[in-house]
Amino acid sequence: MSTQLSPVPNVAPDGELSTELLKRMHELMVKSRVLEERLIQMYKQGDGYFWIGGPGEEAFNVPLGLLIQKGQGVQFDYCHFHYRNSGTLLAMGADPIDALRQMKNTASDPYSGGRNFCGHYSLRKWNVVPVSSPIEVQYSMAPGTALAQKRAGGTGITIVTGGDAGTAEGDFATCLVWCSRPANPLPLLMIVTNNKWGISTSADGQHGEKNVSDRGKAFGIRCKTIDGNDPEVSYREIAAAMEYVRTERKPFLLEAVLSRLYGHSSASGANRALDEADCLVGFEKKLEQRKLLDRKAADELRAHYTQELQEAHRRVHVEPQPDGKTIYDHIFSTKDLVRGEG
Amino acid sequence: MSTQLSPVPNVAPDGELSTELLKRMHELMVKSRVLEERLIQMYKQGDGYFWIGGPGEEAFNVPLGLLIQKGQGVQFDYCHFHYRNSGTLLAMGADPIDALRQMKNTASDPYSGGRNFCGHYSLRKWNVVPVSSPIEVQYSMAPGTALAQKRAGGTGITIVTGGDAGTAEGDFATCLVWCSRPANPLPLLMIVTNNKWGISTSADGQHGEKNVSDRGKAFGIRCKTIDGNDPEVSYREIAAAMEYVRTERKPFLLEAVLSRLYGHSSASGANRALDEADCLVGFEKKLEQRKLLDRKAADELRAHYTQELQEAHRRVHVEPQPDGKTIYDHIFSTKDLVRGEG
Amino acid sequence: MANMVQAIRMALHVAEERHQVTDIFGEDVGPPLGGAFTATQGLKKTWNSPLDERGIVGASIGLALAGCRNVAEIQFCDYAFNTIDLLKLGGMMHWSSNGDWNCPMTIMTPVGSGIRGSIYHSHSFDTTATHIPGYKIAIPSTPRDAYGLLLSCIVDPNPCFFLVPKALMRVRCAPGEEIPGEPGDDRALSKMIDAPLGDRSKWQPQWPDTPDLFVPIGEAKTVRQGAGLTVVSYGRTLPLCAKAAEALAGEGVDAEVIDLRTLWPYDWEAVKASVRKTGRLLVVNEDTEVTNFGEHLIRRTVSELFYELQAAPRLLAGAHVPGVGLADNLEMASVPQLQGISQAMRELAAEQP
Amino acid sequence: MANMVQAIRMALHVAEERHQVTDIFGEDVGPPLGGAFTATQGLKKTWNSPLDERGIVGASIGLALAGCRNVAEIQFCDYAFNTIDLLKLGGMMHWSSNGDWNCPMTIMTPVGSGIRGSIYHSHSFDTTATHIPGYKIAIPSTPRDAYGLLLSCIVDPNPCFFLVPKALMRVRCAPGEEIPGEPGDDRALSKMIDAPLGDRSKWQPQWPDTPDLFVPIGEAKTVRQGAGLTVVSYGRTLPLCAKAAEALAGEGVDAEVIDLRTLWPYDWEAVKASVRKTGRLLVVNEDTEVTNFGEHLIRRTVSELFYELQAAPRLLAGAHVPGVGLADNLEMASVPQLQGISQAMRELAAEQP
Ligand SMILES: Cc1ncc(C[n+]2csc(CCOP(=O)(O)OP(=O)(O)O)c2C)c(N)n1
Ligand SMILES: Cc1ncc(C[n+]2csc(CCOP(=O)(O)OP(=O)(O)O)c2C)c(N)n1
Ligand SMILES: [Mg+2]
Ligand SMILES: [Mg+2]
Repeated sequence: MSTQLSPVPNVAPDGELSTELLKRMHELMVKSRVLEERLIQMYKQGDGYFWIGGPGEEAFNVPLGLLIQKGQGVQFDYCHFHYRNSGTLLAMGADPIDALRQMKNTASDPYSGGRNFCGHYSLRKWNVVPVSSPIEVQYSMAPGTALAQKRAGGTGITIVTGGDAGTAEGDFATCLVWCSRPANPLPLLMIVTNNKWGISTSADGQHGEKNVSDRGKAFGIRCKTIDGNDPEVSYREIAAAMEYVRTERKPFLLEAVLSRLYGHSSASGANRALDEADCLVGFEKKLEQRKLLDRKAADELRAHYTQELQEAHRRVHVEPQPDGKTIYDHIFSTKDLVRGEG
Repeated sequence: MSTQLSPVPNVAPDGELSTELLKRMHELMVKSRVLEERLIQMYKQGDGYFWIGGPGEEAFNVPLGLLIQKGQGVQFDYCHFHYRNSGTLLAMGADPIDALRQMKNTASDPYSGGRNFCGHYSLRKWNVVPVSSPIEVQYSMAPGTALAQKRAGGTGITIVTGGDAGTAEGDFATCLVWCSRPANPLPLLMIVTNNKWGISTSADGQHGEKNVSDRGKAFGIRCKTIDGNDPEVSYREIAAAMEYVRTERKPFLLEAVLSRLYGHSSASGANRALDEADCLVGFEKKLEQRKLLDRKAADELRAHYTQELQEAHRRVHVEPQPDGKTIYDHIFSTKDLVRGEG
Repeated sequence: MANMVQAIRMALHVAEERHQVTDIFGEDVGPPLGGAFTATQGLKKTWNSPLDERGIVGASIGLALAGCRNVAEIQFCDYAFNTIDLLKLGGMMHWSSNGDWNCPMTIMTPVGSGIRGSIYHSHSFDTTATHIPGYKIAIPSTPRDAYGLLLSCIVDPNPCFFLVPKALMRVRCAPGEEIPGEPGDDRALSKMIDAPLGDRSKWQPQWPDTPDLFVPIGEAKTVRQGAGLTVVSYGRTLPLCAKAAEALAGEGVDAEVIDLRTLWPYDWEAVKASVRKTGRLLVVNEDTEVTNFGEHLIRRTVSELFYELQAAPRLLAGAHVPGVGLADNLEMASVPQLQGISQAMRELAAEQP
Repeated sequence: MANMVQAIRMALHVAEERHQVTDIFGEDVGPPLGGAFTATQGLKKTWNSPLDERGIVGASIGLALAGCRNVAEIQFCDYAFNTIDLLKLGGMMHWSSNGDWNCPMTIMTPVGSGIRGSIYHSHSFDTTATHIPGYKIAIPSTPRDAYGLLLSCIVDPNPCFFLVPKALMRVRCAPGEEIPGEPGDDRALSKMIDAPLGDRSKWQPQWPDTPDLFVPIGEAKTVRQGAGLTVVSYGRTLPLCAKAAEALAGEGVDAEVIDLRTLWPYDWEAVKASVRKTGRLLVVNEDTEVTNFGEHLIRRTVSELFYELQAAPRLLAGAHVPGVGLADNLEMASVPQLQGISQAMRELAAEQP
């Protein structure tokens, strides 16, 4: 069941990231942007009923995925994600075609067998717990996996992600309360991706907090608000936060301010927002200035993945849908899978 | 429908309280202590199935009651209480015999007609919304009455009370979020009576916060933690907090640290806790030192109310119980009472 | 002719203009969106709440207790399941205070399947709502009923659930079923009250002059007379039952179809009279079938009309599975569809001891 | 002889010693109290949670996903109504992941009336629980069944509800119904496993050596054979049904009484066989009667056994009111009592077309 422990990069907040890492991040950001564009296209072509995802969040989600200790069981990181973490999954090594399968709700969709919306990942082999549509519930569940990890010892931690508007739900407070109990502080990295919107509702009128992350202070939880549109900042800050949580076995609340590039979801049209900063454009500009990337290479990279996903789409297009009779499958489990049975 | 506006006392935090006020507070504290003792006795004599109340909280609950703008409708204060506010009701002018009626669940119980537990007050004529057993739900409802008052203008405010352990429920966070929205801050006085216990569970292991009131800071809510065992401090601080909420039309979070003198409820025996400070003893000592009270007068006062409540008990003892057929009464209302019909 | 969303919008307009509604709120209910389904566009009393259903239900109760008639929206009923305790409290304000308080709020929420909403946008709420005492519960199947039932809920001094079948949001009035005062022409109405795409900051709706039309709570509507069997339904499945009945008439299956319209109180007299006539009852809804409100109707039927029944009463409802799956085949197999309804009607009509 | 609370405590001891239970938690579950009803005294894996039911259910799911068998207590089921969405999610972890994950948790909670718990300590949970797919649901009426059903829930790889009838907490095993290994003498057992009053910091329980006794989920128990009518019940009302049946035997009313014991899956074969024999069915529970699990049993009975019924099947359940009132008369009038049960049995036995 176990997978190799990926080394925990120990980067000081001001430390330089290697050229190789920067390039790896850039490639993954391109890859996940292209994936989202393909998913949106599928929706607009009627190859799927609903799209939701994370275009604009790549600068944060990709580093997050690279830093996760991927594997199964308490010695690895548990991931309680929401519906915008496709970049994280790709960085963890997921094959983008599987995202297309969930988009097209084919029987071959490895995350839900065509039962759930796109972006609703679930992979036991990597501790990715089923993403569910109800906002914020993952924050109430996360303390449970973190409790198991605290008891087990080691460096495995629990990571939970969600948006800014969702922090108004009681579950966010539940997570703050449960992970900071003096009786048993938990190795839990609480992440809030703040895109300043909840569907059509602007954050301005709704949040008395200056920073969402300020809410951790009263509980003695370490917290920080960072520029989630900068992949280098994101990588360093996530690494530092994880380092703290892994070694101190205490919680950390990290807020990343970032962009929402295609609106909330297909329900709001999934059209490109022109007033939002594009982290990919910004990062490429930097890399070009530093001579780590030239336009041509960047265009080729994009073309390469566009092509790859086009072919993937063609394949998925003809894959069979689940049969109606299967709705009764897997209501009850005969095996205790999470306890190592089969 | 409307009642006289009681004047809003404008006391500076360090202002002196008049002798008359101190004596009035003392008398009401004695009265409500004797009421609770009577209720406990009724329980122990089998004259009621369950006791819960506020003995030990008189130093805070009595001033609170004296400072409430009592009446019906948005120009008066709305009270979203929990089950320990008997001292507040007495200070507002409630007749203690009615508490005995609810304890004995007689048909004459004006708060619930014998349907609800003792201490579960409800009085529309004074804006006391029905107290319910589920912990913390009042914090989710309070913003609603405060919204109506904000719109109406004037000096009416909403007051919500609850315990320390209950702040772990999401509803407490809901109240913080809703009353501090930049779009519409609310005239809401959030009160937490911190007795350091949730039934048998000590606060130590459960609260990462140094003070519960710190949780208001992130939202820009004014907050303060005070000694709820001192009636003079309580009166001044409640008055100051109310003054702010009434005039600024903004929220305030007030935490009062105080004692639980007879344990959680009859479920835990309702026996006198010897390790808790008694606010009444402390206050009487002070008054005696200042020559505002002598032992004899204090004893007579106590004897007077003991006698009064003994007689009340005798009367209630023989009052009829509600008839079984009445369970179907008042499921639906034919009149819009809260909108002035009948 | 108005569709259901437009009908709801017009009712809310009338309510805020003439019936003292002070607040119409919930997630994305106010500008710029005006509701996930556009039901609250162009109104005056709308505002956007925090993303917090407990806060929404709590605020609705608080506003009601302060004498403010309000309509609180839960964006999808699927997201009301963390508020059942608060809903129960709202339903007992009058009862627990022994008649001292009342709670004039309306909880409006889209229900059911039909838009490929997958696991968490396809829930039904009829079973849950009918198990909470103290509420009046409406679930329209036509725009006109939506208009008239919503107004009845709003002026009622008691808490009400107004359940809106997602699948019927865009369905238009049948001829003769218009809302009095609305322009007959769809485009004309749309121009008047549908917000434009793009910038809406300057847009003002022009409301047609529609009357106070109150569809009484507790009154069912018989949408088709018949002597062969009684079909009781509501919401998304009602039009399917009516359609099936028309189609089967040719085969000599003569179904009486009743649109219950309100689930509490419900029109028992109408159901009873029909079952007395036909001796056969089929209840159709799309909530999961175990512990389902349709089973209450069947229980009451057998306890009062057992000896007048000519065949076993039936329930056709949603499959008892954790959710409605996204894929076409999965949704189709999970909740009643036209074919299954016709099949059940055929079988019941033909059933012989 | 053990009472139900002691039986639960012994089962939890066996579970933490031999069945890898890692966490038994909830409000006041750990020392010093050991549970509002003392069900968790003296155990090793207990701890006190924050006062937050959503956190309790969420942590239970999270622990289960991390492979930790756990028992999470909601102090009263009345306080689970703000967690229905989380409970639904727990029930669909396996299904929504298409079989990839499972969720081995047990939610334990006291249910029902009988202790003058007033409006918010008297709720039932059978209707709500049976409407949430993905759970196995147990509700014992004897200490031995409590012991055996709790162990079955704990070792099950699926989420389970273990509902404990408050009114039966202190009821002792009937002779012959003991838990193997427990001392026959009540005082002896109490000395071994009941925490002393006052300071408990040094107290250590002495656990009797009780075996792995698994009462299978899905198997009802016929507590009285009879040919005249079938009475299906569970929880608090079951012993009342059995008592009434004994008393009525003299009058020639020969009732078969079935203790359903588990509500999902439930033992349909046992119910069917009995109704086939008697032709008459009475279902008794104390949840409010509108959209009630008993109505599901009646619906299934009429859909499968209609032509074998000799009388209209009946439900005797709680009154459809917002809560159980505190006063004696109010509680008595709100939920089934011995007399009403006897009356219903008499009437059903005598009913002629
Ligand atoms: C409990 C719940 N309420 C409402 C919704 C509908 N909804 C889906 S996404 C969303 C906005 C979420 O905003 P935020 O938390 O900021 O995350 P973002 O989508 O902006 O990343 C809402 C209201 C939901 N899915 N769940
Ligand atoms: C939602 C809910 N959960 C659990 C309970 C059971 N209960 C009643 S009082 C109480 C402790 C409350 O502690 P705190 O909030 O500190 O108030 P206190 O009683 O100490 O004044 C608990 C757990 C309840 N009434 N409601
Ligand atoms: Mg957002
Ligand atoms: Mg306390």
